[in-house]
Amino acid sequence: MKAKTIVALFVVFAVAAWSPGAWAQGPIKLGVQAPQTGALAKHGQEQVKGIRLAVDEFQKKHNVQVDLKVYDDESDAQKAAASIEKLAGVDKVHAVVGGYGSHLVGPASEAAERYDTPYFTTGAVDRKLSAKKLKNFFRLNHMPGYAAAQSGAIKEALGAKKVGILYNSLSATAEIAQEVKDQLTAKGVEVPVFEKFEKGTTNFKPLLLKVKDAGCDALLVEGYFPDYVGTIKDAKILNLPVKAYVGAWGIGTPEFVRELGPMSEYVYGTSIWEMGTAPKEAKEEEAAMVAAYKEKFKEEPSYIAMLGYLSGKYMLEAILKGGKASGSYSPEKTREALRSLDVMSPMGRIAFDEKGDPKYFTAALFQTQKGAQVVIFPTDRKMGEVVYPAVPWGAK
Amino acid sequence: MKSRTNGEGLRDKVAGANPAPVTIAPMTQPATGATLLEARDLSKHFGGLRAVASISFRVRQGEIVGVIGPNGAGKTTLFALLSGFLPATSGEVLFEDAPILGLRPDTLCHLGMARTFQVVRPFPEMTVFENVKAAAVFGKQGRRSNQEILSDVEEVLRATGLAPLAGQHPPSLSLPQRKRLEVARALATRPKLLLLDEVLAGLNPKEIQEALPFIRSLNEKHRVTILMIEHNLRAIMGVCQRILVLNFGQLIFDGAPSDAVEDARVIEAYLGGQQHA
Amino acid sequence: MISATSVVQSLLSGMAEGVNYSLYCLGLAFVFGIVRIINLAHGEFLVLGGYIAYWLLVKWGVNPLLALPLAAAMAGVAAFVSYRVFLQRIRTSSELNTLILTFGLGIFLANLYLQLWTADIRNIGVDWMEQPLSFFGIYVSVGEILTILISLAVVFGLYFFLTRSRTGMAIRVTAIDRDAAALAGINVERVDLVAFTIGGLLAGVGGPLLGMLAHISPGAGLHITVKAFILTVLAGVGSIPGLLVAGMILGVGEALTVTFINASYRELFGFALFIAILVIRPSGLFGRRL
Amino acid sequence: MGNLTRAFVSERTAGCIVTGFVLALPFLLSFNPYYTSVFVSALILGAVAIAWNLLAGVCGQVSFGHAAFFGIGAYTSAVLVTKWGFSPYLGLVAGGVFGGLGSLIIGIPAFRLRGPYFALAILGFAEVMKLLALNLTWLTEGSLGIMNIAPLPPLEVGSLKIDFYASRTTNYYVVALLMFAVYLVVYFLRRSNLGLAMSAVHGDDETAAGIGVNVFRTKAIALTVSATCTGVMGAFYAHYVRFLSPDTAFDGYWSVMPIVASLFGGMSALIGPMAGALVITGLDEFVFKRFFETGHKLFFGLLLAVVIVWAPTGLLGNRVGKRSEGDKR
Repeated sequence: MKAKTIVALFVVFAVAAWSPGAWAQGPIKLGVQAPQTGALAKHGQEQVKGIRLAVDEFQKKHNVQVDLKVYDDESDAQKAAASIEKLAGVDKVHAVVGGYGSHLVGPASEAAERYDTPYFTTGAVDRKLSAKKLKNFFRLNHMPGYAAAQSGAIKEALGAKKVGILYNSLSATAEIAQEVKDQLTAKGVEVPVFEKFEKGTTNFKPLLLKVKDAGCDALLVEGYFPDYVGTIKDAKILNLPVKAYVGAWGIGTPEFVRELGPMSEYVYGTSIWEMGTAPKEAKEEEAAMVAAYKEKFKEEPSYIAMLGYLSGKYMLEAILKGGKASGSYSPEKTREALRSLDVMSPMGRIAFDEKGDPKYFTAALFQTQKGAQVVIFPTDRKMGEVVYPAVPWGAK
Repeated sequence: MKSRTNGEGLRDKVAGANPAPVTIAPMTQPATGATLLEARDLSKHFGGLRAVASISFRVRQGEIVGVIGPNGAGKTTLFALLSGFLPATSGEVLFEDAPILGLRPDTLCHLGMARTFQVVRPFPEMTVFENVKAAAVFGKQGRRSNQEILSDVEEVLRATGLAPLAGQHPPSLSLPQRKRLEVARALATRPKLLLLDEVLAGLNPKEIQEALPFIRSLNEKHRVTILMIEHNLRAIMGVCQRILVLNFGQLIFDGAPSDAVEDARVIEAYLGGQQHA
Repeated sequence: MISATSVVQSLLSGMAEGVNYSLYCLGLAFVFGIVRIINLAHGEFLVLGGYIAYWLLVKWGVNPLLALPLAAAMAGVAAFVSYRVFLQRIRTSSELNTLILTFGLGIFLANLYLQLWTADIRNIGVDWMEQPLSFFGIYVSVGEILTILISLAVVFGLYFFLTRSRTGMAIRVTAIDRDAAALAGINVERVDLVAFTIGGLLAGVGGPLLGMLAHISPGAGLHITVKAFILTVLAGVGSIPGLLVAGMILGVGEALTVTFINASYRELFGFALFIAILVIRPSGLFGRRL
Repeated sequence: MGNLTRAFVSERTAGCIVTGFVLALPFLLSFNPYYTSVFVSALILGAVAIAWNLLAGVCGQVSFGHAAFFGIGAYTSAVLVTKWGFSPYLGLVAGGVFGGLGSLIIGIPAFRLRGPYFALAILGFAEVMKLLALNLTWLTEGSLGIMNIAPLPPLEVGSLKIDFYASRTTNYYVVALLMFAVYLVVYFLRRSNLGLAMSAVHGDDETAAGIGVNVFRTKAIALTVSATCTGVMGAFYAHYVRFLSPDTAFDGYWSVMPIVASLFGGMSALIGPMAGALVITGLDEFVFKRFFETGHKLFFGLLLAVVIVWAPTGLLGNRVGKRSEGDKR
């Protein structure tokens, strides 16, 4: 009896000593630095929505409380770095997710490194970011994956001979434009028109006329939403005789289809994820995320939201895993957990190399058909047949 | 540059301040009657309007010359041309026998020409003291010690009766005080030639009575040559040795004040001007 | 390499863009010329007009002929309220203060739109307006022709309002000589209010057109304000027909820069022209008073 | 002389208060790195605002384009340090020199313009510089921007090593030092004869010319000194944020916010712009952001409008400005 009691007490103590050890770590503190106001507000807001969803799910699943701190970097580099100071230096978060725009993520990731805080971004594709080999830097997507999808599809799926590239002078679009041009030229595709325009351009006709006069088969616009709207509207007026219209990112989204209506049809775009593009292994996860997102925010998730969601999810899992293994949420363990990650996600296989770049990241090229994104490249993720030649302004 | 002390304090009668030794302009040359300023065929057109039409005259050293004429006769334009504030359309201006057209106002000031504005233009955010000090510092080229500058400023302030107001800002001064500040500032640049643009306008008869001896004293004691625009004919008769009469941009009379009132063209200009007005 | 048709087409597109530029900046130029306020919230009034039109046209399917005046009216109301609540109280202080005030107002409005209507980019797409027409190999759309007509109508409407109507005369007299106008019995305070409100109305007309030709977003205003600035100086303060010419010079210059040189020098052209005009002819190309 | 010294007494008092506050601030914030870094930005802004106010408040020439000089300074230092291996400390100096030289390029043609036209010419210049930074890719890396700009190298004073990479507090004190240097330059310049000439030009440039002031030279000196100080701050920014793109270096923020800070704090006092920068930053950070995660800018805009209506001469303008006037009476 006594022995039993002692054993029982011992067990209780042991449990108390061990399991509250895990509990004693208290809630996981996750920081988010993302633009909520300013030029990039739109993307930052979607990103945060995805992250919030991930936090909800994680809390339910593991019954671990997550303290989420969201700081607006106001689309400003100084504020981005300052947000990290606040998250890592004051709130002592265990890790940071978010970040949109290479010019904001650059200073922010530097700051995170100073505080030895894992930093996981989904909105910065600039090569120079990982070239610094920061040990706390991780990202889900990077530039070469986008460029490969575009150049590959243009050469193989469309078979275009001449391509006109127009690109926004902003950092990410300028970089991808250069990369795609190099890849295309290497594949023997001509790029007679390669021009940079300023953000805020509204009259695209003179540029499009150059594409027309050069006799391009495909028009590739490396830009952002307003640039697609402008080029497509002007191309329609000019009845631009190209066979395909390819955009970089942020094209073919639900918002895009909503705003452009029939003129969103047949556009190609690179995507990391669109509804239905998840590999077999992750179909379930995809459906669950979309359903939960719709439930929570009353709208369809964009790929930015999905990326935010995934970054939040993997980061939290990594913190927890690292914490479980060692008994405390240390940055080192979190990094280890992230580096050992190798999973199939709705956006494909995810694992990181030593620079924090995603090892298996390739974007897919889709075509908008009847308002839906149909992946047409790479062939192994293909969802349907390409409609070629076809341009949005030809649609009725 | 050396300054000379003048024992007399005539201007103190105007200012009503304590008599004191005064240092103002240097007298590089005595009033020999040599030509100080000469205009030759000076013209200024604004579009089709000939504001100043081919005017020629001389001002000799030591003179007080008045410029009169009906409104719009071109008096102020003439001043602006002489002092470099407006470019002339044609003609020539010589100051101490050197051509000065096209020189900037600050260069002219350094050469020894200072002007006042019809509508007073003090620096509103600077005190009276600073207003005058700025003129003392920049009116002449070459470095001078702070001591020299300050004593100059204090002399000018005392001479113009502004000493008690040194710490005030111009907006708080009365009009006669501001007019005096305008003159004080011009004086502090230690000019050889002073262009006064209606310094008496807006003053009451008593104030004018006080101002006239002051102007005369500038001329007599400090040998500053004066060219002054004035509306008040009585004042100008009393103080000027010679007058120029302008009408429609033309010089219609150049001679002694007493002759002017007899001159047919001058009478016609004033009466005619009134009839059309 | 560049075909003659393309050069003509590019030229035309520049002219069309230029006419719209004139409309976008009309309100700012007008207010600057009359009330002497550089309204840094001008772009935000324009964007407000755009959002109102977006809701009416796209969401509720209201007839454009009704939606456009309504959008303009709302922007006019916003300008009226801004003036009565804020600007009126500091008319006597320095020009700089009105600048900061309108700048603050602009920030406030842009962020208000962000809160009200999210950061989404909106496109006012009306199908029949987007249909292209072809003349001898040159393409234009119905919407382009329409926006040009509206722009011209507004510019000339304003011109005739200022030169023919009683209120217009009062406004012009006030612009030329405030004190004289007050002496002549004109209530200059009221003229300021009216002029500022008209400035808002004019901006409000531009918004829907911007939404049709390009797109609108909460932060789109600042860019418009800067462009409007350039044009106002280019044209010369107070010259309303001059704005049309200046707009066209800018629009055509930008288009031809792209056609013959490179798209990256498009903006540079505008600013270089701006500085050159300022330095060579500070009163602008048509720097006469109204 | 007595009049002049007396005129500055209350300015000096205000200066002492602000100085004390700036020095004590990191302690008040208990070295919280976030707040410290927020106030590093505030002090950069404050220094630029003081420099801007030399041109506008003292000499009467309002500029809408100080971003031009800020960006030139930032890029000069960044390029020299990253491409040619200069010391960042030398970069600060070079940033100032080039900022000053750049100002002459636009100043010489623009000085004959008056009021808003001068202001707009500088604005145009800022845009041109930004577009050049965007297009001169061989020098500036174009829109990709310059990353990994070296921080200020650590200073070793005896056994004490002052590090500028990790510590925000050292950066704070460096920027405070720079700001006070800018303040002292402006302070002594205003007290000198040149300052007298600037005040005269501010009052009425024609009359100033009439009393022998070389108006062009006076304006040129005011602009060059103002731009040099701004350029130094730009160079510091480059090494502090360690990333530069045309959009951030030539951001309209650097043109507009110095004006806002100056007006907010009061242009009649030299320390006013500095105080304005601190107050604006403090309010935005400690008040508005507390209540609204995303909508805080809205209050910021409204606050600007309200303060301008309520106190058109700025926060310190009413006190320091008026007091010093009273002193002189």
